[in-house]
Formats: sequence, structure tokens, C-alpha cells
Amino acid sequence: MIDLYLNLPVWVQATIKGLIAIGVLIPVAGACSMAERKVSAWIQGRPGPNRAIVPWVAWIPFVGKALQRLGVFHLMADGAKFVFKEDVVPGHVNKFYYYVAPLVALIPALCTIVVVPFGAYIDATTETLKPLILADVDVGILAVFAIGSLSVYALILAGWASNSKYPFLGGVRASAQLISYELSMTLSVIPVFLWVNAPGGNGTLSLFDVVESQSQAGFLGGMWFIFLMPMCAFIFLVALFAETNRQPFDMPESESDLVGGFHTEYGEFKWSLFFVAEYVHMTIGSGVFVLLFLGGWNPLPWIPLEMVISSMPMWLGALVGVGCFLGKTFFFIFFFMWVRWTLPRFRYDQVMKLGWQKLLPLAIANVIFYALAIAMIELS
Amino acid sequence: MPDILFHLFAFLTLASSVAVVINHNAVNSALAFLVGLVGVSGLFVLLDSFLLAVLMILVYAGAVVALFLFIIMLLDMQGGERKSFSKPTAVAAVIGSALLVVCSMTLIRSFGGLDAPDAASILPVGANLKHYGDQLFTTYLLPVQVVGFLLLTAMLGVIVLSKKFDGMGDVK
Amino acid sequence: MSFKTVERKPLTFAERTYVPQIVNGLMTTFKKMVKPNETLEYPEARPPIPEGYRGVPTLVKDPNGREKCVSCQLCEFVCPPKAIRIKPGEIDPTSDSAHVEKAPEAFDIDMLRCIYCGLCQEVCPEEAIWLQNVFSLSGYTREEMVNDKDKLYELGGTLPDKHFKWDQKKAAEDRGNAAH
Amino acid sequence: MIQPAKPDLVTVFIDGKEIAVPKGTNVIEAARMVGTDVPHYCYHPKLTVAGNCRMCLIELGMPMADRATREPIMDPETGKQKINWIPRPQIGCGTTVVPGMHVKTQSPMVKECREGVMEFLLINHPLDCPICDQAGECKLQEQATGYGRGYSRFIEQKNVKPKRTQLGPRVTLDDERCVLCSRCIRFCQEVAKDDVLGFVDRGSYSTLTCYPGKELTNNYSLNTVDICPVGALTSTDFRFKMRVWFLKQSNSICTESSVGANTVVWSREGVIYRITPRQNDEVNDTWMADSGRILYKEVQSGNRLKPTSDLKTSVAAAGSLLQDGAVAVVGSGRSSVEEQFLTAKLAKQLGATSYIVARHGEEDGLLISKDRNPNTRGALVTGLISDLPATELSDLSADIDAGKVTTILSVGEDLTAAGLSAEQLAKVTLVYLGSHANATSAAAKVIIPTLTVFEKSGSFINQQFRLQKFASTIPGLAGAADDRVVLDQLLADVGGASAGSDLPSVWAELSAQIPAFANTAYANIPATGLLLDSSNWSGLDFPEGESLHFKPAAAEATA
Repeated sequence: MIDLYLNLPVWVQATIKGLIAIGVLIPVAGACSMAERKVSAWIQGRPGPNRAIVPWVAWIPFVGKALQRLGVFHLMADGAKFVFKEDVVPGHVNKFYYYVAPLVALIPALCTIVVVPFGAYIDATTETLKPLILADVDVGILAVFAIGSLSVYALILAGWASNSKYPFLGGVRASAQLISYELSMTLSVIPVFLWVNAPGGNGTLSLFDVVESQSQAGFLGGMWFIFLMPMCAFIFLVALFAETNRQPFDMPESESDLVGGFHTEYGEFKWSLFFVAEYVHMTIGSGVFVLLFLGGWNPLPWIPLEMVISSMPMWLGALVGVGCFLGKTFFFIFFFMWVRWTLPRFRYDQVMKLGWQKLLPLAIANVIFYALAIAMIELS
Repeated sequence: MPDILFHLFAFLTLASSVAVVINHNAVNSALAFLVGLVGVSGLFVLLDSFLLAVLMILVYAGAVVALFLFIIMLLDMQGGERKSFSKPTAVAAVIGSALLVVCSMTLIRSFGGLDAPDAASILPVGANLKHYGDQLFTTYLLPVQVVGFLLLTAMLGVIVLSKKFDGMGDVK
Repeated sequence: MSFKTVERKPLTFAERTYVPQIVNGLMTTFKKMVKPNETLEYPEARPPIPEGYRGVPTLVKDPNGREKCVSCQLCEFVCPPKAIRIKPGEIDPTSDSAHVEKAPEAFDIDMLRCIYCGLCQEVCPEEAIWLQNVFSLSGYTREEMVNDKDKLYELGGTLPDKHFKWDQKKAAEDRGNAAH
Repeated sequence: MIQPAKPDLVTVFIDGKEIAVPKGTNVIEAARMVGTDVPHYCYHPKLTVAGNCRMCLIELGMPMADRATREPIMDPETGKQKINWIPRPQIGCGTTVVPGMHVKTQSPMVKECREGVMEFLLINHPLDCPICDQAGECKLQEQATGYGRGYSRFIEQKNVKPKRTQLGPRVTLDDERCVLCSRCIRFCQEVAKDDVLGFVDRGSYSTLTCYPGKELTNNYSLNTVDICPVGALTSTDFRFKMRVWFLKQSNSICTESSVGANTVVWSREGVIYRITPRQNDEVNDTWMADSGRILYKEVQSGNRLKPTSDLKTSVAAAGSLLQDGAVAVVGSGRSSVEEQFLTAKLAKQLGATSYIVARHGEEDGLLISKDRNPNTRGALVTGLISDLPATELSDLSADIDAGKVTTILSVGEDLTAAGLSAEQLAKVTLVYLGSHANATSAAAKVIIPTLTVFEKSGSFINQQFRLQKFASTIPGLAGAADDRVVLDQLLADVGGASAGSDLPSVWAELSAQIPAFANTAYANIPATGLLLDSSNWSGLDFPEGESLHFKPAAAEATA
């Protein structure tokens, strides 16, 4: 099986990998949307969607009921609805950009997964830990940032092409906000890479290496970066919220003042693409956070994955790694939702002020502090 | 395969560059510029220069063009009437044409006259992060700092020009 | 008008970072999340109806099974949206409640018009019309939404009152007849 | 300032207000003239005074004078003559005014008296207002609210009396509700002249009943229901039909006979529930016959003519028939003045002879006259006929047999009832305008359904030559047209000059063309009617004998 796969041409392999990534990410995004509704319901003291059921599933004695209560079929119903709804296009829009915007939203979101490792296994031949990743390039985190940064065009294009004032305002806000927080975000990961790329070592930006450096032996080596650099994690997290347009930073779609923001004029399937893109961003953002600060696939601080899976078969070890990683990621997705249903939305001026006057200086100070600290450790 | 991709990206880059110039609509131009940058970045990837490709996208596509668009949208620059030729325009056109002719002549005359450089002799500057860092902080330290300083000055100038200060009355 | 300026305590540093408040908020919402639901799953679980709730107006019978309404038409008169329509009628002289003389022949309440104000209940001199706890009424046609007499008695049931006004009246009549 | 009283006027002071009233007026009527209501049950202005309910108690006083010298005794404080108040209250109904009389209708004593009387009246009252038909127009309700104490101190057993006595075919009695005012007894004795009612037993056992072996069967029995101040006497026909507060009241005229009793028609949402008399002291006082009260049933009767085609088509069909042959027009003594006028115009346009059919019945000397057409005199005044009509159309019958008449227009008249045979009807082409089906409508070629008197407006002229108007009380039957509109359109269709069919236009024409109506407009006819100059028809021998407020011209001449 694996041989067959390896014998395929490179581009076929890449296509298969890509399809698998899409096949996993889009259902995850869907599940996130349902999770969001359930979490919001629980926080507000309601049961949330729990009615829809497919008849023949209902016949399964216990599971059917459980699935119904979880609202799984609402998700399917929603999906079907998006597909079958009439495709309404407002008459005043710029047709080309109006259609392109949802694609522009989804493509970068799905592309980022290429450079994000989501697990590790012990290679049988070399007895070393290898990442489970679609494309292991040493620019890793930069590629994530680069591709991720393109998603802003979806918002700008959607807002501009809609030719309507609320979407336009949403688009303008999106462009300003995403640029503002990208700076802090990028700056916040510099200390992590300073630490990983010890002087004299082979310079790397690979996320796999970041996780590896969190699973070394010893007190500092096995320490996850969230404990070592809490300020970095904090800045990264805040910027991540802003970058993914999540509450309390969801200025571009801010329902209370902009109706629906950039996607006001969108409906049915096109709208659902924005929707999926947002959740894919959130998923990948959470994944990157886990990789950078929460030890990736390592089950616990100071307990590296290698230690746990060395006696297991390869496939089981890989599964445990992926499981650990996904568990943490899903917790973070939950955290996103938790925050969304806890905090009120900022005002736009507060968002800008926070980004430029608070977060950016803090990030710069943080970089200087860790640069000095690491230099001192290295010199001593 | 890489040949096809090269031609694809090259065409993409050139076509979008032309589109940037000839488009009436500023937003269209900006987006064509974006596509051009993606094309360039693709070319870098084909050169195995991932770092440059990523930086291209991250800095130019991700931030600079977005900023352009932000400004364009904020100022609502919609094509507008084409201005008739004024004297400076005419002069600029003449100089530009002259430069184009000189460049073309040089290109045509040197066709086939240049040897392809030995691949091994080129330093893998853009391909490797460490090399890139080394070069940036050693060989090119001064140029980078100078250019950076220049940018800073330009930025300050923009702020001074665009901001209304108290006591300046109705000066724009 | 005099006013007083209240000095606000300046925010502490921790407060200004906003972080402790966020953590607090997260704690609160998490607590809410693990708590049981506040809402009812409506069709299966029904809310408790408080005493004196003004639901769908109904007609009631007395403990003897006699219809209490004597079709005085005061409710029809007082009804602000004119939802009530009564056709008065005479009780069959051979029936047990012939001494009451009058009962509605037809009694319609148009629930598409009813505003649940309860004036009919308030005005009724015989305590025959009651707004009871039915709050969800639906139908496929307009005709279905007009409650006729049978439906109103079906919804209303029996009022366990102890007045027995008409029984006393009948007893007095019998006493009077015996005395003569 | 005291003005010198006119010889037949008496100056009295009611609650300090000075008023001159005709001699012989009682205090209740005098108080009514100053706008003060003195509550009462037994008193009725058209009946004798009984004075047995005691509700109208008032305080009386006369100016004080020295017994010996007849000198007025002045009050030094006000400078006016002192009033000598009678220490006990007096009944208002039984007290006739005398000059200088002072009356208090609002004093504390009067108030207390009223409260006491109300309390007594309510002691044995069953309080079954929810099922009582009088509720809403019940004096007991009104005065208990206005003058009663508002609560009851009576905790004993109430009296039990018969609840559903049939006094006659049309009147039901609930004795428990009776306040023993005796209005009904007096009515039967004094107005209906049929003395059948009386009280039996004493004290709280007093009961209204018919004399043994007698029944309240006279044709005026329902007037007792009207004058009953409480719900004791109720109309069997109206019993439990509808609460009075839902009913719309419209003024109308009884069409039973040429008396033209003034009525009020009570309807709700296009359905008439009852007819009651309307006070007109020149015609019917406050009475009307029972037989006139059931006339409304014709509105809903099964043989109403329903439209089969739209008015325009029917009128065109009728018009072409009428223009073809030798026409005779049979108008109606039941049509209004306006309709008769339009009929006359139509007949003139067609060059036709016009007839109306007389209807005669028993007269009772009270409110039913011999002429059972409400508007025979209207036909005379409008020129539809020039002589008194006969009950049988023998001239027309002869004309048909002779072939002189080939087409007949009948305005609501059944020609078979007027002496024409079915064969004769078959010979001619019939056009029928009317509200109900009959033998004539069955034989008619064109039928145009019209409205009943309750559905249209107009006026009648009664036996006194009194022009009285009636208003439409309910909307007309769907599709049926007003007679005036039909006649006007027919007139236009056969080439006549139409001046419009609405009342003001017809009356503009009427006042211009009919000398008796000169300077009269429909809107200006008073509610009590307008007496016309009848001298033009004084030579005619009208069939009516003497009745209430009417003496035949001949009798008047001899008197």
C-alpha cells in the first residue's frame, strides 16, 4: 500500500495529500461550527441544537439518541441547506471579485496546513522521530504567516466587491486590523526561535524543530515554551484572536454595528466558504499555538512523546502523537469559543489602540528582553 | 515540469505587471500587483529559494499590498478622468522612451554575448536561512541600515506632510 | 439642580491590563457551562403555569355538570377585539336546570382575534368563562381557530366552586312551592 | 325677577330654579322641564297616576304667610319670603303644581327616601340580571345605580314567586321581578280597554295575574312589556334573543295601516330583532299594536325575491317590454311617497293608466285603521291616482279582456289578490317590481327584486295627511335594488327625464311639482311628522273611522 503510494508521481502524491488535508479540515471546520453552537448554548444555560435526526439513525438504540442530542444532524442539515439554497447575487456587486473572494478566503486557509506538522512517528530505519507533515520546509513558521496573511484579501475583496457600505467598512477594518496584529504576532515568536536556534546551530524555522526542542531531556529542555516564555504566548494568543477575526476582535463582521460586515451581501454556499475558512484559520492557528508553546504532540511537560511510544508499533505511536496534538488543538478551539461567549467585542478604536500602542511595544520589549536573556545564558 | 511552471509563473508575473500599468481602476491594479508578487514568489520557489519566496509573500503580498488597498479604499480612488498631456508629462515620456530604447539596445546587443554563470559559484544566499542571516548582518549590514534609515525618514516626512498640526491654520 | 461629582477610584495596574477580569469572566462562563440548563425543552417539558395565568378563554361547568354560562352576553359586549360571539338560547323546560332558563345556543370565541385581556373573565357574573392555562393554540385554517361551544367546554372542564347558586335557588323555589 | 304668569301657566320653583309650567302638570313633569330627573316606577305620562311605588318622593314647600293677616313672612337673612317645608316627603307624580310651590328633588331626605325605597324593592328581587331580557333598559338597574345604597343588608330568604307565567300568547311574566307598579294593569284598563290583569294576595305575596279564565290576548298586550319598568313582563317573541345593548335603533313607521304608528326598529348586524313604538303624541302616543311588531319577519322570509341578473339587464329587459305594448301601471299604497311619485312619472311617460289597490280590514278604533295601506294618501298627493282606490281592479280587468292593455307593470302588488284571474295574467306581459314572490311574480316576464320597508328610506302620508319619514334600518338584501333606483332607471330607459334617484333629488322634484310639498325637503320633515293641507281631498270619502288622535273629516265637520 505504502509502496504503491510512494511509486506514484510526485504531483499525484501531492494531490492525494492535499485532498486528505481538505477532507479532514473541512469536516473539522463543520464540527467546530456545531461545537460553537453547543458551547454557546451551554454557557447560556440552554441545551443547544438537539432536534434533527435522520430516521434510520434514530433506530440505533443508544447512539442515535446521543448523536441527536449532540446536534450532529443539524450540521448536516446546515451543510445541505448551504448547497441547495438559491444562489442569490445582488445586482450591484462587482461580479468577478464577488465570486473570487470566498475562494481567496478558503485557499490560503487550506494551504497553511501544508507546513504544519500534526504528529510524529519513530522511523523504523533510522530510529529517530520524524514529523507527520505534508511538506517539511525549513521556513515553516514563516510560510504559515505568509500564507495566512493572504487571507486578508478575501475580506478586503468581499467588502469592496459587495459595493455596499457595511461590507466596505468591514473590508477596510479587516485590512487595517490584520496588518496591525501581524507585526505583534511575528515579533512574539522571535524569542521562541532564538531559543531553538542556539548560536552555532543550523538555523531553522521549522515547527518540527520547535517541538523537538521542547521535548529534550532536562529541566529547561523539556519545558514547554508557554512556561518559559509566557509573555510570548500571551502576545501570540491575543494576536491570533485578532488575526482569525474572533471575538473580541471580530471587527470585520461585527454584527452589532456592521450588520454582517464583509459578508453582509453574501449568502448560501459562498457565505459558507467564508464560514469554513474562519474555522480552518482557527484550527490551524490553534495547532500552531500548540506546536509553538504547548509542546506539540508531547503528552505532558517533561514527558516527551518518544518516551511514551518507543515500545509501541509505529502506527500506534503515530496515532498517540496525533491524538495528543489534536487533543490540545481541540482544547484551544474550545478556548476560542469560550472566550467568544465570555468577552464583549472591543470598539474599533480600542482594537487599533491595543494593537499599535500596547501589544506592539510589548512585543518589541519582549523580543529585546529575551534576546538579552538568551545572550546572557549563552555567554555565561 | 519545472520548465512549465517557470513559464507559467513568468507569464503570470509579466501579464499582471502589464495589468498593473494599464488598469484604470486602482483596486484592479493593486490586485494585479498582488498576483504579480505571487508569480515572482513562485519563481523564487522554483529557484529553491524558499525563504525569499515566503518573505515576498509575507512582506509584500501580505502587508504592503494590503496597505495599498486600504489606502485606495479609504481615499476612494476610482479611475477618474485621464489627464491631458502637460509639459512635465511630455518631458517624462521622452526621457522614459529614451531610457527604454537604450535598455533595449543594450539587451539586443548583449544577446548571446553573456555566459551563463556557473551555478556552483553563486552563493546560496536566498535558499538558506542561516546564510541569509549571515549576509544580512555582515556584508550587507550598511546598505540595509542606510535603506532602513531612508525609509524611516520617508515615513516621518509622510507623517509631517499629512498630519494637521495645531496652529497651522488651514494648511493642507 | 445640584449634583455631586463622585470621584472614581483609579484602576489598579492589574485592572488596567484587563487580564484578571478576563480570567474572572472565563471562570464565570465555565461555571455556567457545567451547570444544568436554565431553559426548558419546550414541547416535552412544560413551564409551570402560575396561578391566575391568562391563557385561552374557556367555558366551565359547575360540579353538577351544568353549563354555568347563562349567555348574558356581557363578555361579548366587553370584549375589546370583538372575538366573542354568542347566540343566546332557552334551556329546555324539561331539563334539570330549567330553572336557570337561559344558556348559550352557540358560543364562539375567535382565537385569531382574542387578545387574552381577561376582561370576559372579569365581567362574567356567573364565573362561567375562565382564561385557563392553555397557551399554545394552533390550527391549519381560520375556521379551526374559532373555538365553538363544544371546544370551549372541552378546554374548560369543571370548575370546583362551592357556590351552588342555582341549586340554592331551586331549593328555595321548591320550598316556596311546598309552602303554598 | 318674577315675571307675570300667563293665565294657564303656573310658576314653581324646582331646586331653586324657577319655571312656568302649564296648569295641572305634576311635579315629575315640571322637574323634567327643568332637566331634573325624578325617579319613578309606577308613574307613566300616558296613564293615570297610581302613586304606589313611592320612588318619586320629593320635598314640597309653600311660601310662608301669617295665618291671620295673610302677610308674607320674610326671612331677615335673605330678604325673601320664608318657605314652609312640609315635614314629610310627598310623591311627585300625584302632586299637581300650584303657584309658588317649592320643590326639592335633591335634598338629603329625598336621597334617603329613595335609598329606602330601592332597598325595599330589591329585598325580594331575584337579581337575575344576567338572564333577564330587561337588562340594559331596566329602570331597577338604572335607579339602583343612580339612587340606591349600593349594598344589601338583607340576609333572609327571598320570596319565591312563579317565574314563567304565560299571561297571553305574546307576554311572559316573571313575578319575582315585579315591583307591583301596576302600569300594565292601568294600561289594560285605560288604553287597551281589556281589563284582564290584577294583583292577588297581599304584602310581599302580592302577585300580578290574569283574572280567572282570562288571558292577556288583546292586540296591544306587548305595550305592557314596553312600559314594564323591570323585567317582569317580557315579550315571548323577543325572549332570550339578544341583549338590548347590542341593538341599533332606527326610526321607522309602522306599515300595518294608515295610522302610521311611529316605531323604533332594533337591529344588530343586519338582523332585526324587535319593533317598539316611538312616542308621537299626535299619532300613537307611546303605543303600537302587537300585529305591527312582527312585520319585520318578512325581511328574512323564505319567499324573498333574489336577483337573477344585474339591475342594468333587468331594467333594459323591462324597459323594452314596457315600450312595446299598451301599458297599465299598478302602483302600490305601500310604496313610499317618493316611489309613488316616480311611478306616476313613469306611467305618464308610458302614457299608461295607473291604479293602486285598496286593502281594507277590521279597524279597532285605536291604532289600526280600516285602510291597511300605509300610504293611500301619498298616491293621491303625488298624483298617482286621482280618486280613492277600489279593492278590486275591475277596470283593468275589463281592459285586459278587451285587449286594451297588453303589458302591466306591477309595483309590488299581487294582481290575483286584486281580482285578476290567472288567465288574464297569462294574456298580458307582466313586469314585476317587488320584494316577495307571489302569483303575479310567478307569472311575470321580468322580475326586479326590490327592498322591504326596513331596508330603504322614504316617507308615508298617514290618515291625518301627516307626512312621516322612515329611515332604512338594515342593509338591503344583496343584489336587490332600492325601488326608487329601479323606477328611476326604468324611467330613464323608456326615455323619461331622470332627476336622480337619491332622496334630496327626488324631493327637489317633489317640492317643485307637488303643491302640497312646496318648500319641503326630506331632511326638514320633523320627527313627529308634517301635517299637510288636506283641503284638496276633503271631498273624498275615506274609509277610516275614528281612532286615537284621529277623527274622520266627516265626523270632524259634524262635531
